[in-house]
Amino acid sequence: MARNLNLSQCISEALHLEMERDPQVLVIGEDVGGQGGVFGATRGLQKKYGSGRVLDTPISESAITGMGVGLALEGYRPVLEIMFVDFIGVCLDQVYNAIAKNHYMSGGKVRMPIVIKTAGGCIGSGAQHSQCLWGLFAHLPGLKVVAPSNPYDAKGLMASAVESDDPVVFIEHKGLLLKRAEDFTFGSDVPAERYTVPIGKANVVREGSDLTLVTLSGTVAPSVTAAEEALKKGISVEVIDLRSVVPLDMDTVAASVKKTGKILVVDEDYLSFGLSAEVVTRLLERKISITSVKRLAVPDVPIPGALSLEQEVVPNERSISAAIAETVGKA
Amino acid sequence: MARNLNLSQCISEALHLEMERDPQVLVIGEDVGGQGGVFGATRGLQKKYGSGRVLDTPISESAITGMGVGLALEGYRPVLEIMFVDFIGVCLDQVYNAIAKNHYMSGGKVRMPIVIKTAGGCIGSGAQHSQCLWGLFAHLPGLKVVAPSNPYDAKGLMASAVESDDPVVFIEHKGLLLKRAEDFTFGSDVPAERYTVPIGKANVVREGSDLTLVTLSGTVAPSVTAAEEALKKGISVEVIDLRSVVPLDMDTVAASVKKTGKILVVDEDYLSFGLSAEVVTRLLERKISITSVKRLAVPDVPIPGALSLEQEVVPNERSISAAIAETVGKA
Amino acid sequence: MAQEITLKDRYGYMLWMRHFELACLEGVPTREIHGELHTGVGQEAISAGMVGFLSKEDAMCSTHRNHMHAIAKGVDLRAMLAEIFEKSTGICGGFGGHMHIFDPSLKFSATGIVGAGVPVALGHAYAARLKGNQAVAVAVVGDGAVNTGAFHEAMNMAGALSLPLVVVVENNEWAISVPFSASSATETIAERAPSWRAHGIRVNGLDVEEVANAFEAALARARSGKGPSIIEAMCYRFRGHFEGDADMYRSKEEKERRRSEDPLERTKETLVARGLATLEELNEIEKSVVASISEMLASVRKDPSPSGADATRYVFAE
Amino acid sequence: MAQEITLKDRYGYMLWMRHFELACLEGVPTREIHGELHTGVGQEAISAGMVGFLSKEDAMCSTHRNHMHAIAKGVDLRAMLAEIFEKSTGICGGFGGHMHIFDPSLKFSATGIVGAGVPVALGHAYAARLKGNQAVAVAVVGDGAVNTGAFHEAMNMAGALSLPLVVVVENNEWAISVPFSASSATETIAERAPSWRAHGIRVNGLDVEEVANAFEAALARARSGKGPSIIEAMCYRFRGHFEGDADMYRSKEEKERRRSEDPLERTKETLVARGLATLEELNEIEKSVVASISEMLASVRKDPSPSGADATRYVFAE
Ligand SMILES: Cc1ncc(C[n+]2csc(CCOP(=O)(O)OP(=O)(O)O)c2C)c(N)n1
Ligand SMILES: Cc1ncc(C[n+]2csc(CCOP(=O)(O)OP(=O)(O)O)c2C)c(N)n1
Ligand SMILES: [Mg+2]
Ligand SMILES: [Mg+2]
Repeated sequence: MARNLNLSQCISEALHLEMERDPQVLVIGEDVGGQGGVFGATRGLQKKYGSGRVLDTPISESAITGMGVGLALEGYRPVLEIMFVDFIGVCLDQVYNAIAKNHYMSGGKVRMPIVIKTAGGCIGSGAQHSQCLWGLFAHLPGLKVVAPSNPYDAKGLMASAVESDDPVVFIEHKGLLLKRAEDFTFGSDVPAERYTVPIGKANVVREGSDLTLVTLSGTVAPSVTAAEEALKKGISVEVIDLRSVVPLDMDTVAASVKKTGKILVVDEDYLSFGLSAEVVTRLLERKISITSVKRLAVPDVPIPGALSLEQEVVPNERSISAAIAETVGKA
Repeated sequence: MARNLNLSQCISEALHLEMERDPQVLVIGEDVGGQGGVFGATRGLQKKYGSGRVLDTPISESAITGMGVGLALEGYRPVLEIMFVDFIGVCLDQVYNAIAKNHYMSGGKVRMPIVIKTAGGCIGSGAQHSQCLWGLFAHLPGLKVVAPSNPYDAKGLMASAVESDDPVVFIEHKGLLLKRAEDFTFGSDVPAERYTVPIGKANVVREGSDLTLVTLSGTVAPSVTAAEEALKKGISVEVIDLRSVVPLDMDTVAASVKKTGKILVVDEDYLSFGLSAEVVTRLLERKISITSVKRLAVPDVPIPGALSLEQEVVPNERSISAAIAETVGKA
Repeated sequence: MAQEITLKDRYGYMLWMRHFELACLEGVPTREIHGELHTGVGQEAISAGMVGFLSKEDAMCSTHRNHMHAIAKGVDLRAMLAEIFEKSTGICGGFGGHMHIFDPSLKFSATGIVGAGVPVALGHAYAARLKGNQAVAVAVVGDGAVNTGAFHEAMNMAGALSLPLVVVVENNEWAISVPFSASSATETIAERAPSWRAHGIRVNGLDVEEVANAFEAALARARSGKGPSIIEAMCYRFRGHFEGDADMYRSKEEKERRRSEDPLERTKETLVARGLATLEELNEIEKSVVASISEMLASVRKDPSPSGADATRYVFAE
Repeated sequence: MAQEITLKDRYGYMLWMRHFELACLEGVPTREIHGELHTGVGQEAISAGMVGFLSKEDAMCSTHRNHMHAIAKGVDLRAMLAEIFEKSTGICGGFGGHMHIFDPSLKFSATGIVGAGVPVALGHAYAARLKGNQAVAVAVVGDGAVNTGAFHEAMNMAGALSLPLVVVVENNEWAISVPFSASSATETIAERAPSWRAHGIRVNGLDVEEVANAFEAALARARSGKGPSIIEAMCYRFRGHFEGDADMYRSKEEKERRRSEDPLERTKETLVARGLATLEELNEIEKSVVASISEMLASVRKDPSPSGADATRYVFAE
């Protein structure tokens, strides 16, 4: 049976199912228990599974992530919540020097089946509360990096993340977390039972022949809308939702660009040294011929406070439409 | 008068000159005072300028970087030492959420003339003591990112970093810090007086016509040697030392690739979502035609402990030579 | 300086603070403020207790809940209101937003990262040492911030170097939904002070005089080279953590009971009881504050939004 | 368990520890060990004092200076030596190196990031709570680690949840070149314990019995649900911070004086003075330890290096 669910409901449902399935699954973080998460994405878990398995912590992210390491070494599968991805700077050490590397440093002896669950993306609130940062995690070896665009995927990807023996950074877009179920144009029909969406497999959300638009997370929906608009102008846009930055499903992207010859990467993260250049370069390494390339991302500036400034730098339907037109040479 | 100096002597000389020139310059970090730095790169400073301006701190990187912010707000120009760049994970928050953004968030009202001085690169010691991470900083807006390849540049770039009104992450390669003056094949003739090397201007270390090899820091010297070897096989390699990752001097790179048509990026940092893809993509965006592209970097694995493993993943003369041959199609 | 500030003055500041916050609330349903908004309603006595002791040379580092601290430091209200309402006339030109109030002329700054302001204050305190002046650095934080690593690192260095750092902890007993009692190893924050060679005191943060006295003493200690202090001021946040917070983690009973202990009412009663003012007089003051702020808000609302064309400025200074 | 370990046994462990470190030193000039090497020579009494109290269920999280802690926990010496000598037979197949000794079967791990092991130990301690068993998590750190944010965050949570965490601080009075006295706000580390609702005790870390007694008491406290402890064991690092450290920050006089207080000599004298062993007997034990380790080293040296082809394995489990 499929129901109309929003993203936070899906995340919490996935966690319920994982905690039920596997007693080793724990949820640890600020406000995840009594409150059920500041976005409600862990609602009901503490009531059902107790305050041992669903632990509200002090504001101590180094302790949260570090204890995740110890718990993983004890055979648990901790889901660690860092409320906003912006706060990762206080505890990145445990994430990239321990969680990401312990499997390797131990010569495969230990595993770190840890989910770093966090909220990213811009919904206002300025430079320290609006970042995506998946490009940062992706640069650091040993981490899988997932960012779903819709409730269906969120539930299935979270199930995959929790059952993965690898560390997964799971970035939920705040805008999507706050979006009502009925406002999702795709992926809000969600089965009640457990299912998985594999990590590393992109989703062709919309087929097209003139241009490949690669994106993920919060910019998938506006990209689809922009693609619909573009069609009215005779431009057929294929929209690919990457679902994860690591692994990066270049097979799907390459197949599309082979067809269209044109690539536009729409990325709500910072432009440089991130996702967009990696996608483009891997296409080149695969010797895919590209006739037009464009990147639309936050232009290497912090996210400003005022809406009038924010709209200028964060990709949205308007700027995506403009970028589509530019990429196909109809700007 | 030019003397034969090694890299750590040049750094400390630059800091001596800056501290003399500007009483607002401070040096703060672990072991920078009494010991003069674990690599000697701050030697003599505390003796000359006192323990007020050259402060030995506890192992408290969040305090070090945070106090740098406060000191910058008071009009000082702090040089903050994070002993190894690998340790940045414990204090990245202050670096990217405050130091990098305060100028922007304040609407230009405050400046953050801070140097984050740190050692990077591999000289053994495994996954937590061998990283470069310039790709990580470069992804985060508001930071300049510098990594010199030789004593002359180190001295001039440090002077520029200290006098810059922007935050600069200054990454000294450990291998270079330990290299003897006489072992440098270029850049060890160093004037005694103060001079600057501008941040953002790449250096064509060696001219060539068949292939553009772009690199920086510790891999410049082996690249030059590999280029010399390649010439014996009739391959003429132009070697560009970027000197800084942000700003990225694409004018110099583009001019070269226009000539050679082939690009090889050699990067001791991790391969993906970093420097190499950014260089390649910016060339494409400039519509430079590229007939061959290759990236040689740490293949998205942590740096292993044993030398036999390390040599496999960290670019060296042998692997650079192989990459050159591959890029020109003579592998 | 402090002598000039009477209890009635402090009550006046509390009124400004309360009504400033209420003015901000108006921007939420209208989406004039499109991001999070954290107000300090109910915690006015702490900020009002800090008024009058600090000069321009003294620094203050604040938090996500910073408006009232900024008022205490003397930050221009209109420029701050304009920043919060996302106007180009804002104190940061609209680039910062409500969590990022910067006034370098007053050495006031704020951060949205819990705990991150304390090391910044440490830097100011170290600057005072270098300059050899009498300046003090004040960090204001919530109870939740005490459990961050940054707090410990900064306090330890301040203690080791005996720096002029005063940390005012607004202990409103909650860090979002997590109660203080569940997150602190100790029953009070003040008792932790000796582990950083600091002086620690817990005060009633609803009592503006108690706060003022503790603050004055801590500043004197700092200025005389005796090192850091922690003032733990007990209080209660009257509203949700941010506007829009359903605030289900605090019982209705608790909220009603605690909100009934209003620091403004308390101060008013004291003033009247001591014969320092009449009720009418105080109501008149309130009326005039309300009128001024409402005028200020109306004027701010007419200001332009920042121009999108400027959005890529100020990344680098050069 | 502890009852079975005699002082003579502990002396034997100290010998194994000392000579293990000396064997490691042999790999430095030969470049068999091509990175940094940190040894614990001079600090043996602390690790030897921990021997015998821990089961496989108890965890230990260690540091850059971890060899002797690993020996105390029972990690296989040969596999550890092979790891340090960068051999494929190493306990981590050569992937870790000397700062990254992992033995999951004994719940032993180490990190090269100062302070970072304490939150990991917190996780083990929380696992004990979840499992409801009697396990304890031990974190061993240096004096420098106490000033890191990670230490504070982990200790606070351990205190707040009353978890079975025992932190052994090897206070050798130096963090590389920075003296403990200049970096700590308090004169001792032990006195800070109450601020995390922990028990704190300072012991003479050259006295293996004093360490053993304190450790046993702290474990009992932890196992009975009374919460965390900090044991501050005073000691001195006999060699440079790492091999190659010029170690000019410590005066020659200091180094000579402190090195003359050798915990091995001390224990030996006690054993003889108490009539628990003769000098000859103890010298015989030492000879046999030296022979065993030298044999082990010779054998390890014949092991192969890891194959470069494997260098890209183990990034992901799947
Ligand atoms: C490092 C960090 N972790 C988490 C958050 C999210 N957050 C913002 S405010 C807050 C609660 C702060 O509690 P407290 O310090 O008591 O201040 P109060 O809100 O009660 O005034 C949290 C968890 C953050 N901003 N920074
Ligand atoms: C977070 C961090 N900062 C700095 C370092 C560099 N470093 C390695 S060991 C060390 C000194 C440690 O001192 P202490 O904790 O007293 O241990 P000891 O070496 O004396 O045994 C430092 C500064 C590090 N590894 N991690
Ligand atoms: Mg609070
Ligand atoms: Mg030490």
